[in-house]
Amino acid sequence: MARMSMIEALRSAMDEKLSDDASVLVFGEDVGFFGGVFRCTAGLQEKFGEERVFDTPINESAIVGLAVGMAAQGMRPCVEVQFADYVYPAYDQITQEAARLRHRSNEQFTCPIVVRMPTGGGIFGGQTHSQSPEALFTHVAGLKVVIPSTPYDAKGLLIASIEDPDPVIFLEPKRIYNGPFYGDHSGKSVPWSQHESSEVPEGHYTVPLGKAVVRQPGNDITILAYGTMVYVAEAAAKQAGVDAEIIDLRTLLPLDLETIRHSVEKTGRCVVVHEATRTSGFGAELIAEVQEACFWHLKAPIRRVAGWDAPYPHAQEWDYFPGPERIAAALKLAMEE
Amino acid sequence: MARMSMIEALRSAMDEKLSDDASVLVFGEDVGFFGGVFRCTAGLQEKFGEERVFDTPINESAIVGLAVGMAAQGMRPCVEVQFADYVYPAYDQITQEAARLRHRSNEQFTCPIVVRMPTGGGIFGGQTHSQSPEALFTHVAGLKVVIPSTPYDAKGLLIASIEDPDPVIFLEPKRIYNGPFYGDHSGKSVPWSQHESSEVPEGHYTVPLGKAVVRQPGNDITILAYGTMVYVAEAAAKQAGVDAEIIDLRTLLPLDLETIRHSVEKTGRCVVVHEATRTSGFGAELIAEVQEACFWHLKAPIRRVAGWDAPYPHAQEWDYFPGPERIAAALKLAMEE
Amino acid sequence: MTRQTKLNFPHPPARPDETPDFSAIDIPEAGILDVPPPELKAADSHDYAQGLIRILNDQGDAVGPWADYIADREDESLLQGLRDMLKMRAVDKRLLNAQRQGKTSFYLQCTGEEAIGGGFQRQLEQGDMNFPTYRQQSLLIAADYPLRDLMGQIYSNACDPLQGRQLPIMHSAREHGFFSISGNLGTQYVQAVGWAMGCALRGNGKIAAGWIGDGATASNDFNSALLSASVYQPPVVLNIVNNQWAISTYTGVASGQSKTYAERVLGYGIPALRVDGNDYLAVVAVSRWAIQRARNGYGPIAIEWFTYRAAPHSTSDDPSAYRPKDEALAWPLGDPVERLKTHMIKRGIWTEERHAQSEAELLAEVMAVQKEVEKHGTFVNPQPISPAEIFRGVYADMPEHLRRQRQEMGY
Amino acid sequence: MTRQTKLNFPHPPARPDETPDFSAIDIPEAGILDVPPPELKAADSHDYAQGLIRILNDQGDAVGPWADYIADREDESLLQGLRDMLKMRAVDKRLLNAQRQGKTSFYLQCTGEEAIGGGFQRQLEQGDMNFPTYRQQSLLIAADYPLRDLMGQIYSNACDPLQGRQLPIMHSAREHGFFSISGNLGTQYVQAVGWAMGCALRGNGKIAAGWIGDGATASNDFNSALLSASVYQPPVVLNIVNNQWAISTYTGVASGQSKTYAERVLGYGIPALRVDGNDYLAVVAVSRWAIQRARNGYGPIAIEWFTYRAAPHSTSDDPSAYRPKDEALAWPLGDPVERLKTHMIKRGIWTEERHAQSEAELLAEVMAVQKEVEKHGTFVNPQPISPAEIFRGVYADMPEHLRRQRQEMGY
Ligand SMILES: Cc1ncc(C[n+]2csc(CCOP(=O)(O)OP(=O)(O)O)c2C)c(N)n1
Ligand SMILES: Cc1ncc(C[n+]2csc(CCOP(=O)(O)OP(=O)(O)O)c2C)c(N)n1
Ligand SMILES: [Mg+2]
Ligand SMILES: [Mg+2]
Repeated sequence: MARMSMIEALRSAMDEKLSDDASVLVFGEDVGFFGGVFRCTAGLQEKFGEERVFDTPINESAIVGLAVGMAAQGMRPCVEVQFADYVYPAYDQITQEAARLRHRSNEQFTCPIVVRMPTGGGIFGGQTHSQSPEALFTHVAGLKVVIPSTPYDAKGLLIASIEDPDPVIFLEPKRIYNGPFYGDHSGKSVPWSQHESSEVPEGHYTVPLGKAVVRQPGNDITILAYGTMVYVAEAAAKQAGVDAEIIDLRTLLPLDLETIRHSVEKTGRCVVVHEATRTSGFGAELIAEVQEACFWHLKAPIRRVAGWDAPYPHAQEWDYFPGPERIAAALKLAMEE
Repeated sequence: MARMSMIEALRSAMDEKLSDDASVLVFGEDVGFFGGVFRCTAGLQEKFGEERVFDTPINESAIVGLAVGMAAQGMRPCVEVQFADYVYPAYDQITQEAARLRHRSNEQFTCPIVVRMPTGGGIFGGQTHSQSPEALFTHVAGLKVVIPSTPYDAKGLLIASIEDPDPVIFLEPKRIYNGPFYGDHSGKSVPWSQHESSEVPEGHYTVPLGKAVVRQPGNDITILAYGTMVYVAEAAAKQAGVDAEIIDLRTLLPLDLETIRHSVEKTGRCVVVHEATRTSGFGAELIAEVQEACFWHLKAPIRRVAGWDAPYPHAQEWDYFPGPERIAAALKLAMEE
Repeated sequence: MTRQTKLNFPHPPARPDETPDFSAIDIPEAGILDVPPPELKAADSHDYAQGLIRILNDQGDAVGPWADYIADREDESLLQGLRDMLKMRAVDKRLLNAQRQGKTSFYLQCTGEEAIGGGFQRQLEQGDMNFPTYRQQSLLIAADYPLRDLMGQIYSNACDPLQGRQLPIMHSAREHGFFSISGNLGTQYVQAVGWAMGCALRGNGKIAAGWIGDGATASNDFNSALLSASVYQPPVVLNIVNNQWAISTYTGVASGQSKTYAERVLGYGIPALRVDGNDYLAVVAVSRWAIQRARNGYGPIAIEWFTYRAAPHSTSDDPSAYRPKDEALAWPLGDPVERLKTHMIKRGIWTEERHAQSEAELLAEVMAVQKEVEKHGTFVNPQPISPAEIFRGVYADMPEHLRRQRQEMGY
Repeated sequence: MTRQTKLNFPHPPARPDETPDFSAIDIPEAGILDVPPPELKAADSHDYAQGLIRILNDQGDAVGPWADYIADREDESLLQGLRDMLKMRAVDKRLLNAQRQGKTSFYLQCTGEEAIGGGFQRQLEQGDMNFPTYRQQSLLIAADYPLRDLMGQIYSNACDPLQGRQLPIMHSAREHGFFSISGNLGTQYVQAVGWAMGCALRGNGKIAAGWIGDGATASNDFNSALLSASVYQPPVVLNIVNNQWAISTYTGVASGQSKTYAERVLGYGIPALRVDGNDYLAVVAVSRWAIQRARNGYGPIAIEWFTYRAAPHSTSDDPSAYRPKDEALAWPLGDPVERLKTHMIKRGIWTEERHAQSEAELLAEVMAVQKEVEKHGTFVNPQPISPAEIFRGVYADMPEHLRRQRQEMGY
């Protein structure tokens, strides 16, 4: 076991797969010689050569389009989009091509690609370095959508994603690349090395896709969260003084409804949190499923705490971010009803 | 008053606005000389000249990108994307540019564009001529999303959209371009001329954005629908023999929650229907809002009837389409609970 | 002294009720362009990119250096080629007919363009991969794709290799070097480059071939593809089928001020040639040269096939609304079947009689298969594929929510 | 005799710890290219697109036909230009400093590229519109954009015209001919073409100018823009700032085998010129020519400005990880300020003393405004903008759901 930041854990996953599978390739903007603007691929080109790890032109559509062609032939490209905010030029190739190739060709061709991208705000990146576009992918049949919240999961999920036979959108919550974040932006930041989940095995292991995990057991209310918001939810529960069960979804599509149902049937209350804008965010899907699956157990409406329906602002970042206060307020509201 | 099909009503709206506002432009693939593959713009180039109505190269991103630049200068482009299935190359320009320009420039620049596109299935178009991508736009702050279900509304909503100061995604349910469709594909198709809502005024009028309409009053259950599904819902209610209140949303964003709340508080039951794939579809948002707004009035879980989470198939089209049987089954289920 | 700024709107040479007019198209003589060395660079390609490589002259003779280039085993290849084209026509004819009879929802012909896919495919090796558009069924015919599979898809019946999931004409035939067609124009072009990169990385000696229409060159994937090919230099042949129309839209709307599509490609530093696509010999010669060049590691190469879409865009289209009815007849490069036939007769390896006989035989062959395939159901007489098929293959393993949906459906 | 297919991976001439090496860059002599007529066509542009228009020679003299082209009222324009560049440097210096002190989250310099935006902007008219990237602040300086506004945005305080919504450096200044910058690379390029089409349709005599970096030419919006401009021929000047780097990525990864970006443009049938971007006189001359050409209805024109990004990509970047530390000093086209200063001294309209004095004055001016603006809050000493600002301007009229959210927020 080593102590790793999430960045190191992701790098270790790619290192592992580049080592044990010659068909794995890593490419994207600035990922080659330089090792990525967040350093996730640092050292990989030097170790594996530029035929395995290389720089691309600034064309996200080409990055994914090339990956689709390679994957159809049997390679396993794990590509980086520099920020999730820049994935839109590739939206056609991801949703119409990668996601559909297996089905439309009746499995003659498949598309085992991973599209990694840093997601979410909290780094003063303004509206084009802060977005959380997960719901734009969860609506697309054929995709899997994954988002880790710990270094351990990051490595295990990324290895599982690269090994998955289908296309995976792999969202990396950049606010917690270097340490957990409990939502107090003025507080001191804690590096991963001081957090237990930074214990990461050196070799190969996987965290299965499609399985949520209960991060904190509780009896009064269920909080559904993922990525950075898992920690913010933890802080909020403490602040609100409620005995919350916090579920870290880890995979949004396919969703682990069983774990969720189990919890909500127990608690009878549920709050859903995410950073993405509220309307038609992934929270809507969670609520739709939970109210249908657990209707007779619900003691109060399911509440959403999410980014406001506006672009992510630069200066008012912390007013936009669904921090512990807003979540705590929703928890209290849900408890009172 | 004239009798118009939806196609004629849409054409009449564009004709009206091209006539009364010199800054209105109409362009897209095959929309100029030929008048569009669905003939919505037939005759407009001849009438207004090719500086106002013209053909573009096959590049949806360019169509919208040009429109953004024009609109920022004060023009009002109303552009066509040939099928909603082909809007994805323009997704970046629509969601990151058009939707955000007003906000990010603090209103120095605005973006009054309309992006028209035929949506939905039922014409044996297979997976790339049948999609319903509305939820991919309702998640985007800054956009409005409109979908008419009658010739009268089509004209009034399109005029309102062209006159709106902000970007509007205007979805045209192609299955009902020429007549209402009650979901029985083997039945005889009825032209609009035999339907009352085809009475369309010749001149200028608007149907306001953001306002739903109760298409059929009822007491037992509320059905939320839009586009083609309004008629299918009507048939389903009849088939199930329930006294359903059918709300035609008309505008999905911003949503007319008041009309919905009013109805569900009365009926206590709700079914949401759409053709788009179920997971993270717009139905999820509707359910999330309704359960929050009407929780204490709900007598049963809100049910969704939607496209399956798979690409829209060619041969099994009618197994995929959420037809009257499936909706009726959901209505009965909701009534029994 | 200021001029007025006025926008430009490209116009076709003639509209309905006007006389077809191709006088603006410069048709160079056959045989005047040489065969460049495989090292050909973009900077040295202007003659090939602006000119038109032709072998068959107006008299039906094969002339010039490109004719010599394919002089070996030519007879055999021409007999094969003519057969491919005649078979293609028979298939198109019969399937158009089936659509007219309401037996399928949709069809789309490649009339006038049969030489291109046919001649190209015959130069490929097993394991090479085409990334086609919906108008390259001639690749399938020349790859000897079983007619039963081809037609099965048109009828979306039990013979359909794709089990009804795709629109008719959107074939997928991996074993026959034919990538799954997408309805979204352009996307396949950059995928072809990715596939070719895979070939180079594996060192398997295979190549990829991208296909795109003149209209779709406007798509952004065209840029993605050319740029990526220019940067990484994989073994890919990038074909552009310029058939003058994109549904109702004249090719000038896609080309803008570019003289030719091949010229557009040169800007990326990729060499490009323009070829008479209605000249089967030219197709064979340039395809052979380009494929060999790519396979031998000289990097990407583009070919603009200059041709004319003689048929309507599809069965949903009526071209008489936007172009003169008899424009196809006026096309200065003629009809590929007629031209090859004339040449073969002149060459002494073909006769009018054999031609008529061959046409009849092929039509009979096609009709026999068609009849057999139609037994498994058509739109008029459907034998539905299981609805549960919808859920298979969305993922390798069906996730829980799809299982629930399938159950809800009753399966 | 088959060669192996091997992929190509472009490499910069030197990496950290290596000696900077620009020997592969061919620098033509100043003054050798003529001034083409405004009717210039793409086909006649190769010399301009592959060459390099330069006016200032190594001795600091202005030579050749392009020098003559701007001979009228030049002294005045040079004094202005030098002042613009010095002011730009002072601003960059002070704002970089502010970021180092933690007073703002982010900054990004344009060091080495000051001549381009400065010289170009001074040739525009009121009502013309630039569609810039984040590295064109020199356009704002030369448009006399108030420093208070410029700096207000850097500090996201009450002086920020965008009320904190945008990242510092992502300015928007409509009255100063500066379109709202997007973080998404490339998108503005096709919008510029759309704006220019609007100008033509209104016949208002205005033009648009698109700006893009060498790296971002790879984006698909570059294709959208060039194609649309080629088709519709609106009055637009399409600028490409080739500063050799895109963050850590060498320009060869964006150019592929294209010799120059200007050559890429020619493929679209749009004429293009390549210009020494560190030569203020060349910038003025070519900008004036191109802008006039566009305004006079000769259609789109592209300019590749050949320069070097002397600064790090941004305050988040450390270029010593991917290029030699002293590469900027080795750049064969020198520093734009130094070159113009040398020329002006030689010309007798400038002295070392006046230069030093001017630098000091401008720095003082900038610092004075900075001090004033900082009073309204910095990151170290925040004076928050109202959170309710988040909801204003999402739509013209605030819809109900945003009203509810604002309420939930407590406003
Ligand atoms: C992205 C996208 N936009 C629009 C369409 C609709 N469409 C189908 S075919 C076609 C014309 C294509 O013309 P061209 O590329 O010249 O091919 P051809 O039909 O002539 O073979 C259009 C616009 C599409 N399929 N995909
Ligand atoms: C669509 C998109 N992809 C990626 C990025 C991230 N990014 C920001 S700047 C940059 C490099 C741009 O280089 P270039 O165009 O040469 O401009 P320069 O910084 O040299 O002025 C990249 C990759 C982005 N902003 N947008
Ligand atoms: Mg065509
Ligand atoms: Mg650059």
